[in-house]
Amino acid sequence: MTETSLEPLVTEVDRVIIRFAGDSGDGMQLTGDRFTTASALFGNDLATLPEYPAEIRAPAGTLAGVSSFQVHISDHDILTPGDAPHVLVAMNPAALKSQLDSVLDGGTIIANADTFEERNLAKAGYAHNPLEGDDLAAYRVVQVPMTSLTKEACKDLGVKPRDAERSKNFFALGLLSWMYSRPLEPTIEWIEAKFAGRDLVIAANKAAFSAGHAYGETAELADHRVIVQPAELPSGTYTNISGNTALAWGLVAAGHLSGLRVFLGSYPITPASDILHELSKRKEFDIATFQAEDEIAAVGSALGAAYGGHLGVTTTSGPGVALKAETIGLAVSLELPLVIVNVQRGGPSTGLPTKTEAADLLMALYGRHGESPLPVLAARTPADCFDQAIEASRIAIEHRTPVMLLTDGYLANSSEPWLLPDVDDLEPIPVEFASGFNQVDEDGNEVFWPYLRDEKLARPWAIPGTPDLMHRIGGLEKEDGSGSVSYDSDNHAHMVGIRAERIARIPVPDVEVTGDPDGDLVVVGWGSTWGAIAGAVRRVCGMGHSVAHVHLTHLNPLPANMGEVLRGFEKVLVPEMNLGQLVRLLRDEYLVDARPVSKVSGQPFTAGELQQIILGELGGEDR
Amino acid sequence: MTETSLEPLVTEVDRVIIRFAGDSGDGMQLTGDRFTTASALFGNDLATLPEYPAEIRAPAGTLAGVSSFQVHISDHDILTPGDAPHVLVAMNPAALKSQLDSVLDGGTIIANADTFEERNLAKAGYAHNPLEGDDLAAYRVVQVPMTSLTKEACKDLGVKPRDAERSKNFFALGLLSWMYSRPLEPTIEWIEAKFAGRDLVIAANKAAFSAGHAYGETAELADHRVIVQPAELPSGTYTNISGNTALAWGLVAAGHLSGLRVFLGSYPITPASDILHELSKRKEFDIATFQAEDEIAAVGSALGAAYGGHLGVTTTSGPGVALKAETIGLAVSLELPLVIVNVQRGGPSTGLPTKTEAADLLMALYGRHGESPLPVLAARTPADCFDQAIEASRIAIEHRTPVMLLTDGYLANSSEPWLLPDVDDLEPIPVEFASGFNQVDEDGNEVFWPYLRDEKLARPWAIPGTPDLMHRIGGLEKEDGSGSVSYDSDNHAHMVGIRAERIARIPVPDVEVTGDPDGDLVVVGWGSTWGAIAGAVRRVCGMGHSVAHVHLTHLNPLPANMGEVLRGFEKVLVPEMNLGQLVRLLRDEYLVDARPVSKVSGQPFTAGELQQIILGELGGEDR
Amino acid sequence: MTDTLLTDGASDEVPPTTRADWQSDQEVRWCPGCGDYSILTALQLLMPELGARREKTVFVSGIGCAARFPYYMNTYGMHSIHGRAPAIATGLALARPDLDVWVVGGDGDMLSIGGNHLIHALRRNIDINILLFNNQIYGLTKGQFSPTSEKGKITKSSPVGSCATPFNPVSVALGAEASFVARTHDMDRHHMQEMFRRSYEHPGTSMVEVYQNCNVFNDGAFETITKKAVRDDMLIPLRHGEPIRFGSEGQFGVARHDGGVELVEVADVGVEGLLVHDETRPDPSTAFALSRLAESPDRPTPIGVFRAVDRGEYAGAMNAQVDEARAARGKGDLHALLHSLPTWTV
Amino acid sequence: MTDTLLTDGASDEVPPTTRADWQSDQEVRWCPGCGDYSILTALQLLMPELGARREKTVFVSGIGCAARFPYYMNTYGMHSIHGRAPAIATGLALARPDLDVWVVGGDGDMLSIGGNHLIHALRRNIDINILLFNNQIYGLTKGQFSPTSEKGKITKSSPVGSCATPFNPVSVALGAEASFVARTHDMDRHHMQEMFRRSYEHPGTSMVEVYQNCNVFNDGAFETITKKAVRDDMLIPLRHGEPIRFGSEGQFGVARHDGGVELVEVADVGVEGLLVHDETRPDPSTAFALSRLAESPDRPTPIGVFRAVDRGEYAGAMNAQVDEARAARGKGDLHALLHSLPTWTV
Ligand SMILES: Cc1ncc(C[n+]2csc(CCOP(=O)(O)OP(=O)(O)O)c2C)c(N)n1
Ligand SMILES: Cc1ncc(C[n+]2csc(CCOP(=O)(O)OP(=O)(O)O)c2C)c(N)n1
Ligand code: SF4
Ligand code: SF4
Ligand SMILES: [Mg+2]
Ligand SMILES: [Mg+2]
Repeated sequence: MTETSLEPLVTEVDRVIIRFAGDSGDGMQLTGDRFTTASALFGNDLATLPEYPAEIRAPAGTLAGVSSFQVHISDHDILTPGDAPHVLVAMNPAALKSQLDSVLDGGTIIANADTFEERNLAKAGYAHNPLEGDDLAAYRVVQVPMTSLTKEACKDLGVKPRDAERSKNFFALGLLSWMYSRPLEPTIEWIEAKFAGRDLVIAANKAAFSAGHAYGETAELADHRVIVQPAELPSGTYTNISGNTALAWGLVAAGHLSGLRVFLGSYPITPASDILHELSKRKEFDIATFQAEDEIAAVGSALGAAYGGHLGVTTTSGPGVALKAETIGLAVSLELPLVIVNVQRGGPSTGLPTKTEAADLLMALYGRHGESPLPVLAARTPADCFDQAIEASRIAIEHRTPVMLLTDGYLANSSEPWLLPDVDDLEPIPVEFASGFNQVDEDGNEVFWPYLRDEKLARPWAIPGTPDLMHRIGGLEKEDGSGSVSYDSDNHAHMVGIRAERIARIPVPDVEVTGDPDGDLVVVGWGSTWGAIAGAVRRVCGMGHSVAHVHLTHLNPLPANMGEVLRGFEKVLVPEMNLGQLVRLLRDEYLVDARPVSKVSGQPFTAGELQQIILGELGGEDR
Repeated sequence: MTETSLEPLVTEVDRVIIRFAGDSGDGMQLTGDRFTTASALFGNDLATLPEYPAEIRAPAGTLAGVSSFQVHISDHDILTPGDAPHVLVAMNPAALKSQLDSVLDGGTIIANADTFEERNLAKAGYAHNPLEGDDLAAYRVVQVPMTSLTKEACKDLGVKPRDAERSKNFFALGLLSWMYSRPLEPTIEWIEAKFAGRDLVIAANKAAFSAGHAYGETAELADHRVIVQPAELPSGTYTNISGNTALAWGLVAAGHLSGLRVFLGSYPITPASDILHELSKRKEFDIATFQAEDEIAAVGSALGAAYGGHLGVTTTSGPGVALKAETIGLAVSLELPLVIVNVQRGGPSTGLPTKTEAADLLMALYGRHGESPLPVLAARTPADCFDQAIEASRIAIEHRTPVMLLTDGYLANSSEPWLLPDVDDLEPIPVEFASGFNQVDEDGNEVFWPYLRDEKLARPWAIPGTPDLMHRIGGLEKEDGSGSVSYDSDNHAHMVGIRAERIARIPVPDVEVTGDPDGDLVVVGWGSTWGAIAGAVRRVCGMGHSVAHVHLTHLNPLPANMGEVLRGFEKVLVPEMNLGQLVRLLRDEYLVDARPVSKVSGQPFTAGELQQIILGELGGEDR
Repeated sequence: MTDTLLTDGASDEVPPTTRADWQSDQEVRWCPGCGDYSILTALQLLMPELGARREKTVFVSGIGCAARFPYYMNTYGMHSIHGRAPAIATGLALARPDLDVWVVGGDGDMLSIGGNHLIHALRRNIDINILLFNNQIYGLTKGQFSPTSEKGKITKSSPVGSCATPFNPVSVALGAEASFVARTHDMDRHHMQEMFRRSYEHPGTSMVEVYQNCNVFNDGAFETITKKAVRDDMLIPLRHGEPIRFGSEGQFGVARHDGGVELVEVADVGVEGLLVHDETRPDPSTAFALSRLAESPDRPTPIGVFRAVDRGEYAGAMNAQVDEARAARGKGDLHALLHSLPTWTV
Repeated sequence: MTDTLLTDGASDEVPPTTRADWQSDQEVRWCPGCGDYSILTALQLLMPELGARREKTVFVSGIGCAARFPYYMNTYGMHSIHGRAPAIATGLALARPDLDVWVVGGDGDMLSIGGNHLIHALRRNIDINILLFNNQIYGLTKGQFSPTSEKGKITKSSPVGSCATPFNPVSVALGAEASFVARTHDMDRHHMQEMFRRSYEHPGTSMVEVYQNCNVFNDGAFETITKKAVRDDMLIPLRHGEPIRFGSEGQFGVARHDGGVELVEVADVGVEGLLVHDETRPDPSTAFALSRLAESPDRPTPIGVFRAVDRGEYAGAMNAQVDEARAARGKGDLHALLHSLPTWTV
């Protein structure tokens, strides 16, 4: 597959990347979301990338206030929200200024011309109007007076002009829907449902939407009309899902599969809060959500619930994980099931809270005092968050251990079509609570030993309320077996070893080598870089090069075949949204000269960037 | 130097290892301490190893209640508190039972015979009296009815028999003082000073002490009398110092050398509390100590004080560091000086709070979210805690960064003779507060940029109260230079890089290779393993083998010559009191096949253990 | 489903137990003479009387001498980490309203590092019983001042005296919307048991402050009020519905004064002049005033239940939301959830 | 030594400033209409009147919308991490008693994650001025309930209503031994300024609760009491030394009742029957009772200074210990310290 040139824009293309950008108040996330849904229903494959400012409402019209939503639609399966957008919808000068750099040369810019007036230009830092003059000579510029056309469309509805203005994003949506032949029904139905009871709003939005669509048809935009055919995807039913929603649903599914109540102890933090919000709405699934006073209490309450026999979960982002470290260490010592979700964001400290980054891997592995190993997983795509939430829960329950699941801000908020699984095909998670004595003491009495281990080296999950099994656990070192507090040296050495061993022994699937396994170069990734790496490798292989791709979902323990796989390549490249963390692990574990490719800019990798890097690595072709 | 055999015990030996053991209430720490001081004043080189239970007062007479103190005295310089004790003083059956395993075959056991009666034997889990029969055939057993002799010695003093009994540790001390020809004066003076005002106590303790001494002379113990001559140490004035005291004094010195007030924000935790206690007594050195409500407030207050221009310090142990992680991340982002001391203890979780371990290295390096690098140092001996406290403060102040200083429970409580430095020889720590504008803005106005960097890439330390320099800092990403909040991608990438670079650039001294640099094997260590490794390497080299020793004080950044040094050896062994943490770092950084030697039993390595391991590594000799 | 496994305490008869049934096999490891012993005894003796079930009882604690408590009870127990017991107990009690969840901790554990969890637990009113062993010192770490140590206290970390005003735990609790607050002391088993029973019976979070002697690091801290010889004149028992009166001869009492309360002689004001104690006043102001009567616990000090109001327990409300959701929308259907956003079929 | 570098505010004349001097060059980034704007304006206008020095003034905050405050003041400032501002300010104020240290934070920042630091700061009484912007919601994270949200509140994280009883911040503070507690609201610049001035002048920790409107996620939370039209009848100004009286005609008042206080009509009880407000009562019980007058801030609610007592500031005491040590033992001599344990010479 090669880069699609949009010069000139032809009637049928295999894919298109559109970015909607405007002021935070302009409703760009909603517009992008609707366009995405319509495209999904139309049958395209797609991927999205929403971005918004850290402020709730940054000052209107400023660069800081720009909110954007990128969507990539195609007639074949795609892996990322795309590199440079083919089309930029700029609702104001600030949107144009902040996004222009990313637009593909020769791409199209659709600007809301009404907003390119003095005040807004000044706020965006433009000395003159870029729509006039040669600034945008490299692009195809379409100026549409969206605000006034929207007002015009609404003028007979009894809507106040100021209110009418608010519907201008639906004008843009209508226009784009015409350009890309999106179905109109879903959006109209959605407007009616969403604003039910607010008739004027419904009327205005529908009027604006139709007006936008009509504008495309009537104005001289004919040569902008493009068709992206539905993609040939595996057959089945699809929905468009974001990572946070998928993760929440994965937890619902884990509750369903285990038969346990899910107890979520959480404290709001961007970009993880939506998992809390989603689960709070799902009480009928026997889900309890508890908003704690802080992250320490959040994980503490989840641990308490786990002790009580529930599926204890806590969701947060980096700063929250830092705060939870001591309690997670307790969970390691207690050997109780617990799922900790870290939706990573830009750091250190408060950093870039609304941007993505994946720099918490080493913290996940090593961020606790003492030797306190735990399994670490990472999801690769929005939909994969569903699977990994189940996998994390399964490991936690089966092995009685806290498990850390890593996602990131990009996965959390972006979306992709998800081939819905058949619920009956999901594998149940067996739960066995201890129910009776498991040992005979010196005097021949039956007793219960809370640290007597099974073949997986897991101890019994003996929940309060069970007759006869009364026992005490705690963070002090305990004698293996009996669980009594023990300060004995040999026992401590033994227990430290057992805790390491039982995690190391957790079975994880071997890694697969994709791309071309016969070359010298392998690109190894984890987490959300999967799409960009897979895309880049696909492109490079398409160009005739031999490059392999290995993706790690399990970061601890590592797959058994990983060392062998790595040693089959001369060069190992590890792209990460950090300064090189997995690469440290690989070097340390396998003594291979893996080299980091870092991007720490709050943005995910694009396939194009990685393509260039891989090509450079292969010897400089195509640079 | 070879292992001294004590069979038969001769009149002059080059070194002896004595362990005092008894019930927590028996005053063993004090006895050991006094014996140590007397030995120090006598001129021996020495090293000590105190151990006590986690309970304040574990039940009297039980194994859990045993408290012990090991002291190694010698006529030459030594590196550790010794492997197996030559002499065990057992004040009760529990002490004998719990400590016997460690005593050297053929060693001497001095037992307080009075306590070997039914109740105490039962409490210790002895079915019969081990002093009778063959149990102790491998040892030279000296039974002394210490309790009754002490009571007897006190009977005319008007001391109640129960009170008199309490002085029995001084009887033991007197006896040992006779056996090893320790000077008596220092102890007598100390008794008088310590119990000033409590005349009966003074009288009883002195009487017991004399009685013990006399007993040695009059009883048939003549063949137990031993002399360990003073050691030939570098000339100068010495004091016997524990790691915690040395560390506290190092902080006092750092305040003195920088001219800054030291502000210690701390929350009590074993084994770090004594640093807080010691500094609380040193107010005249312009030291403020603040006991905060928790560890987070402790580090927060230290950071606040640092912002205000003081030398901000926080002291804690593992669980406390876990709690401080988020605030340390803020300090990384603020680029302010801060010293964080972690006196490591057995983990995970509450673990073995009174025992030693060194399993927090990876947490020190990676235990925060996002990319948040900071310098990490570790002290090697009790006295070295003084030097490293100064070094940590120097780096923090000069480079405006939080610095993590690692010690451990063993260093904290054990002691060694310390050749006192001349205060005037200590290098001053230059402090420069920003005092004026440092930039001109677009309009030609002078302004202050809080993130304008010097040649070390450190930003100005501009403390509140300074006219004109008003500025705002915070945990959000900021524009390099101006320090304004910035969500810009390129700036973030730049800042993440700068934060890494400025730590990586901190100059640290090259490592030295000791032992025999010409062999194939190098033993690499950090922290308190120094003594045991150095001792083992010395012994093995003494046996004619070629083994090198490299010790790392700076764990981040690593010394520039480290890679080259390591690559000069075929085998790299890394003994650590954890499951292998430095070894991960070395493998990762240098791709050398370094291998771990782990001991995680709450006890420091002994030189003997390492000697065996090294010999094994060299091909199995002497195993 | 947890329900299937567990006996439902409500339906069965509770088998009678004795003190021995409540004693675990662990050796008790407090210092000889520590006040913690008498609290333990009081509770172990009380449990059979309460008709509690061992397997339905859980003790959760943080770290400290007091926090060793769970090891000694033959129940379920968790000795967690410093300060976090109320948070962990919160999760447990929310998850398992069928259990009796007790929290035990020291003044450092509960009011220093754990202060926030304590006040939030009180505000939420989840059904847990919190026993705060106040010895005005950090015992386990060998004697530093605590948030209840008196100003000027000389300890290892305050060699010339601490500079901080202490908390009054009862005032803190009342300021945090506590629905049940009581105080007792380790020298009076009967009174302790009465308070523990009330705490056990209270629906919602209950906090009992227990004055506890640490004979090693803060010996005699409460001696001036709890010693047998002075007790009658120094402890002011609060009894619901009765005028607040004390003294060996009942000669003293408590009356309202200037918005607070003050000590009076009954001879001066008459019994009618005394404040009649009412634990159940919806307004906590009088309870608060009573908590201020003794500036520090070396003057005449009220003990007993300061406040006991029923204001809706949290776990019940939370679990009711789950039940209501299921009643309204039926048991969740995973298939339907996955198909709840727009879908399309290829 | 820091002293040499710093101007000593006490000795020099303070140069007069204007509002503009206190405005930083940063664009203010709250939502249009947010109550935070009026608080900022009130303070920026007040600063010149207080005669404060910009370089001696520091604003420390945590995270939240409110916590953006320091960026907008042309003073020293630190936007720290969520909940920790009181702890950081504590260190700063202990280190530098010459500074005016202000802490700004939201109800989540200060009472949820930061609750413990807040109550300990109040208890210790270090000279910091804490402004708690209470909008009864988490603004920055886009609308979850906070510890001051009313029970039953419907938010993103409580779609069928929160189950928790809220804190009353004034009660919490009084329970935590606060020496100064006041309340004001974002609709009355003059009153805000009066409270901020009092907070500034108070020696010790002062807390001012500011009812603040979050027009995006919790619009109108305090409308029923702060709207101009109803304000006279719904806000009860506390004025030291005056009978507590309010209403457009002064027709209402507050009187003592059953240990608490209650609303009365002046016509019924007469002015003599009204409670005369005394901020300086050593016993906080009346202040506490006043904090309970309105069960929630949609009924007649007291504003003003609830309590202002001088009970010894912490930093002064702590620094005096250093001075005393130096007076008694002389400036520390490092050489002597190193030789203070037994030494021997080789
Ligand atoms: C995170 C953490 N910080 C500090 C400690 C050390 N520590 C253990 S118990 C304790 C305080 C004990 O005092 P209190 O809670 O009053 O209990 P007491 O021993 O007096 O019963 C402290 C500071 C710890 N274990 N964990
Ligand atoms: C450790 C941590 N946890 C959570 C967050 C996310 N967070 C930021 S502000 C905030 C609460 C905001 O509410 P409030 O303090 O009331 O301030 P407001 O925005 O309403 O002014 C939260 C939960 C964070 N930044 N850091
Ligand atoms: S130290 Fe004090 S509180 Fe702890 S066990 Fe001993 S006497 Fe009890
Ligand atoms: S979200 Fe609310 S509190 Fe935050 S800036 Fe907007 S209006 Fe103000
Ligand atoms: Mg205590
Ligand atoms: Mg708020």
